[in-house]
Amino acid sequence: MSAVMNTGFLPPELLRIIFAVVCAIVIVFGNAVVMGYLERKLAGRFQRRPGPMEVGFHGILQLAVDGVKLVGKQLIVPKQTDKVLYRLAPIISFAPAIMPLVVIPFSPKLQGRDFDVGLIFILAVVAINVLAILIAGWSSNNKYSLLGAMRSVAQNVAYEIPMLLTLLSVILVTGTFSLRGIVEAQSGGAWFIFLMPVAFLIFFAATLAETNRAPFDLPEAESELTAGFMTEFSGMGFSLFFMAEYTYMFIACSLTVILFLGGWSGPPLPYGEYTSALWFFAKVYALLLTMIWIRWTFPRVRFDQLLNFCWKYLVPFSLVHLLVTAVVLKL
Amino acid sequence: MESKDSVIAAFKKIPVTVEEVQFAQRGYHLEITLEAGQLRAFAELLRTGNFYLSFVSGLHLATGIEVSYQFANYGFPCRLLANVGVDADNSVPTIADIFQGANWHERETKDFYGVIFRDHPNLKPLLLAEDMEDLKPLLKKEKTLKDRAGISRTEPEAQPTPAVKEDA
Amino acid sequence: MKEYFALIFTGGKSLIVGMMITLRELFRPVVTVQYPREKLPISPNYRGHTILIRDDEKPLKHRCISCKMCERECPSNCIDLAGEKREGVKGMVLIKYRLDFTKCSLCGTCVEICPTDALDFSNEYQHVGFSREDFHYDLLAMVEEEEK
Amino acid sequence: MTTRAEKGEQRYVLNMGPQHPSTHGVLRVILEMEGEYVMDPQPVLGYGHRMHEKMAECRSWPNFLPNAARMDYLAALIYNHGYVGVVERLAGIEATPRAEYIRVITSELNRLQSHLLWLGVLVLDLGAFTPIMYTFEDREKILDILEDVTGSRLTYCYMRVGGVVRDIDDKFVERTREYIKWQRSRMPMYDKLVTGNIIFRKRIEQIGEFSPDMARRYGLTGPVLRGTGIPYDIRRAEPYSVYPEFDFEIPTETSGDCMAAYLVRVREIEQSLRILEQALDKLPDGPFMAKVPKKLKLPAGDACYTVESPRGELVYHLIGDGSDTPYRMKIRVPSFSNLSLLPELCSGMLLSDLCACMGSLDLVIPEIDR
Repeated sequence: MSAVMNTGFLPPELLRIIFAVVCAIVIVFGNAVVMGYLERKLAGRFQRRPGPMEVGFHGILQLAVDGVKLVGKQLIVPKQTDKVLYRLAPIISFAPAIMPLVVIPFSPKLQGRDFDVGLIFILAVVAINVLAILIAGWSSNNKYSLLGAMRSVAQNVAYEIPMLLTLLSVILVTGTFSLRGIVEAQSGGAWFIFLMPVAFLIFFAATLAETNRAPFDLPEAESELTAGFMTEFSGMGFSLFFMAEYTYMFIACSLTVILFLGGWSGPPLPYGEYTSALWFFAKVYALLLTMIWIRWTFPRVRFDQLLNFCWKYLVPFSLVHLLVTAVVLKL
Repeated sequence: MESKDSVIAAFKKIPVTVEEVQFAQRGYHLEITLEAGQLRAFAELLRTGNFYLSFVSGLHLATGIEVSYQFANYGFPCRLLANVGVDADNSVPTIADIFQGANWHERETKDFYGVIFRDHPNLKPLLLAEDMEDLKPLLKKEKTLKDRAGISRTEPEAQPTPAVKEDA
Repeated sequence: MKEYFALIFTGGKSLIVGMMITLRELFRPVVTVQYPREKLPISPNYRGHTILIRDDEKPLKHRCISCKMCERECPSNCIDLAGEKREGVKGMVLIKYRLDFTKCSLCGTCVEICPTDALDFSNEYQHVGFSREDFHYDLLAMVEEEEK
Repeated sequence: MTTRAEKGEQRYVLNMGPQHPSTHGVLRVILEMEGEYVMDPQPVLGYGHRMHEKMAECRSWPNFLPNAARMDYLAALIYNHGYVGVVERLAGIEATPRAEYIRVITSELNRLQSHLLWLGVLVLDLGAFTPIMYTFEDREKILDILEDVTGSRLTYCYMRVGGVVRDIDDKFVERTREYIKWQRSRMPMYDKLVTGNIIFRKRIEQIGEFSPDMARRYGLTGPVLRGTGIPYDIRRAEPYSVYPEFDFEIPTETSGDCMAAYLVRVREIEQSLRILEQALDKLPDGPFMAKVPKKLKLPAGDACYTVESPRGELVYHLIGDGSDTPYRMKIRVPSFSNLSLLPELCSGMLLSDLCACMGSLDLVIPEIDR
């Protein structure tokens, strides 16, 4: 990238961005496949059963086969649904999922474009998903989906606040919103998880709720609302939601890694500039596995308990935490 | 109402014929025959004790349809079966407002026997479909009907029960 | 205020304990059996569909004297058998024994009531068919096939 | 506070339809909802109605046995035991002591696998997918043991008038003892994984108030009743078969909510194990089938036989008229009365609590519809 290549009519910077977006898409689909496979295999293993074994060696091709099935399925649009919004919802949910990957610094060299407001950009983009779920719930004209959509709006709005507050305590220390800046601030091995473990826990709980996962998966509560806002979607609509959920999980975990686990920093590797991305992916996938682990252990929280937990426990604690960091910084 | 005898004593107030029955042979303690008019008073009396309604079941006899109510007691073993003859227009007063559990039992008995429970909250079919209202499946045909004597236990000595006693 | 914090610690501890259990279960061997590849041994007393017992001493290779006791006693009358009188042979000869397994409730009345103990349960549990008739088993044909 | 109705907001009707993940069978509950709150749940029955009582009137005594097992497939042996008991009581036939012991042993095993399935399904309704797989692992062990002696795994036809079809051998006894040890070692794990879990406790505690008075008015029986503090268990209140010869406690709770029903059932698993142990120790020898005429004709008269099924009190009321088919057979099913209190219990509750309540009522729908 550094040497000026003869790029014909395209300015090198634009080429770089196009290449980054292509990498982002590859990561999104790769992550969806890997996560889908890991989720089924681990879910099986937790329940003392082997998980998918039929297709390919130990079910490796299971996700590919599922993809073909989902793509092949007929797109059924129920009669009284709002046609335009019904088709738009999955797209609105999945499209913004790719944008944050351009900003995330996988390794010192591997980063699409570093904004100095990278963090705010990611949060803004992730917030669109709430809108998509609301549109999906409203447009599929089904009482269960509407209930699921209402729940997810309240849940995402509620958990945005502790997430931002804990972010602020990190920003207070690093002083910059640029993701690269945050990671460099932790490069000396002083990861923020050691400085503020409580902030890490609060942030991780908030991301769980943001991505509708584990004990907070009320919007698509199987046993009450059949499949929540995704009830009326089948085929590609459902698979877009499915991939969007995994991509948002990936983004949430990578944010946690960048903020608290020191991004790409780790014991040096050959070609450090590029290969330290392995540390980044290792940490992200460790967090993703914990998310899966949590999902297959705990029952679902009731809706009012979910909000109580946020307003009575997470928000006060993150406020106090913010105060404490501010005071400590001043000393 | 702490013991079976106090229960029998309490029944003296509403004149009902109470017959004490051998539990080992019949599976319940008291057999009571009532008129439809006394049913509500009987239920209210039981409501004061520690009784609960076990079931309401119909019975199609030659002499007409009979409804039997079985109550049992949480405190001491006292299971009683009250048989009530149905009034002329095939109806019996409801006890759904005294024992709310009777609501569904009565609806089911109406499904199967067509017994009308007077001023029952909603007497729509419960187990049968709405359009099968007058199916009344458990009513018997003329020739298989028996009267009360036909189904009551004749004394064992008079007619030795065909079953071979286990002679171990 | 006190139970506010107590709840956090007890709650947190119970969450951790729960996760430790699933983690321990994660590394334990798999319990389930991969059905088409591995098959569990079926207990000999398993009640599959009824069959006529093969009995080589008997001329007809089975003991049924087509007395139709089982046909009469079957609660869901799924047995349909026919016998005929052949000269020179004592008693009836069974020519047709059809069992409609779609209606059979495996109650075992026919097996118990048979005077010559000609019936028994098979260990067959993999019933596959595309139409109802696939489950109308012809027990007489099954007994005769056995000898080949 | 002004209710929503006054503010002109309508209630909407949500259909927890015949096919819904948490009704475990074909039950439909019509919910009048205000937002997330269920204002008036009305169960609609009859989707699985097969008119067993009419079938009983047309079938001879031994032929009704497969029906008895198909009313409540989770307690088939207990339903067999009830039917066979009422016929023996009317006919005056005595089953042999060994047969009675075998009946108690198989019924307790049946109760255990029903409670285990209930435990897994309740936690599944609340959102945890893993515990049900562990309870299924335990349950498979019971099904294998019962398959060996009865020949089937779910709907059994094992008991006959006067005894049982096949004797239990030493392999059965030894496998059952092994199972008892295994189950006892598993219970602490369930305690830690489910009972101790803060999320599970918060979803279950103080949900649904079953008061003793409500129990009397609705005819509630079974573990839910014992959760309200009334120690009423047919095996102790009206002992039948050989239950008086075992000593076991009746676990009761006093708080009368879903958590109480949960704790009672979990402790009942331990009690059933204890009964099994004592029954295996005192198993007498002798014939397992009494001499009963092939063509059974019962005298006229009526008889009742009450049995403790995992969901409550099961009563067979049989009226015979001397022929070989009953004149009238009434089957009182516990879940029928247990479910009838749903409208009073769950109005004003959240939707997720309604699922928790229905889970703790341990409903089996074909039993309710008969």
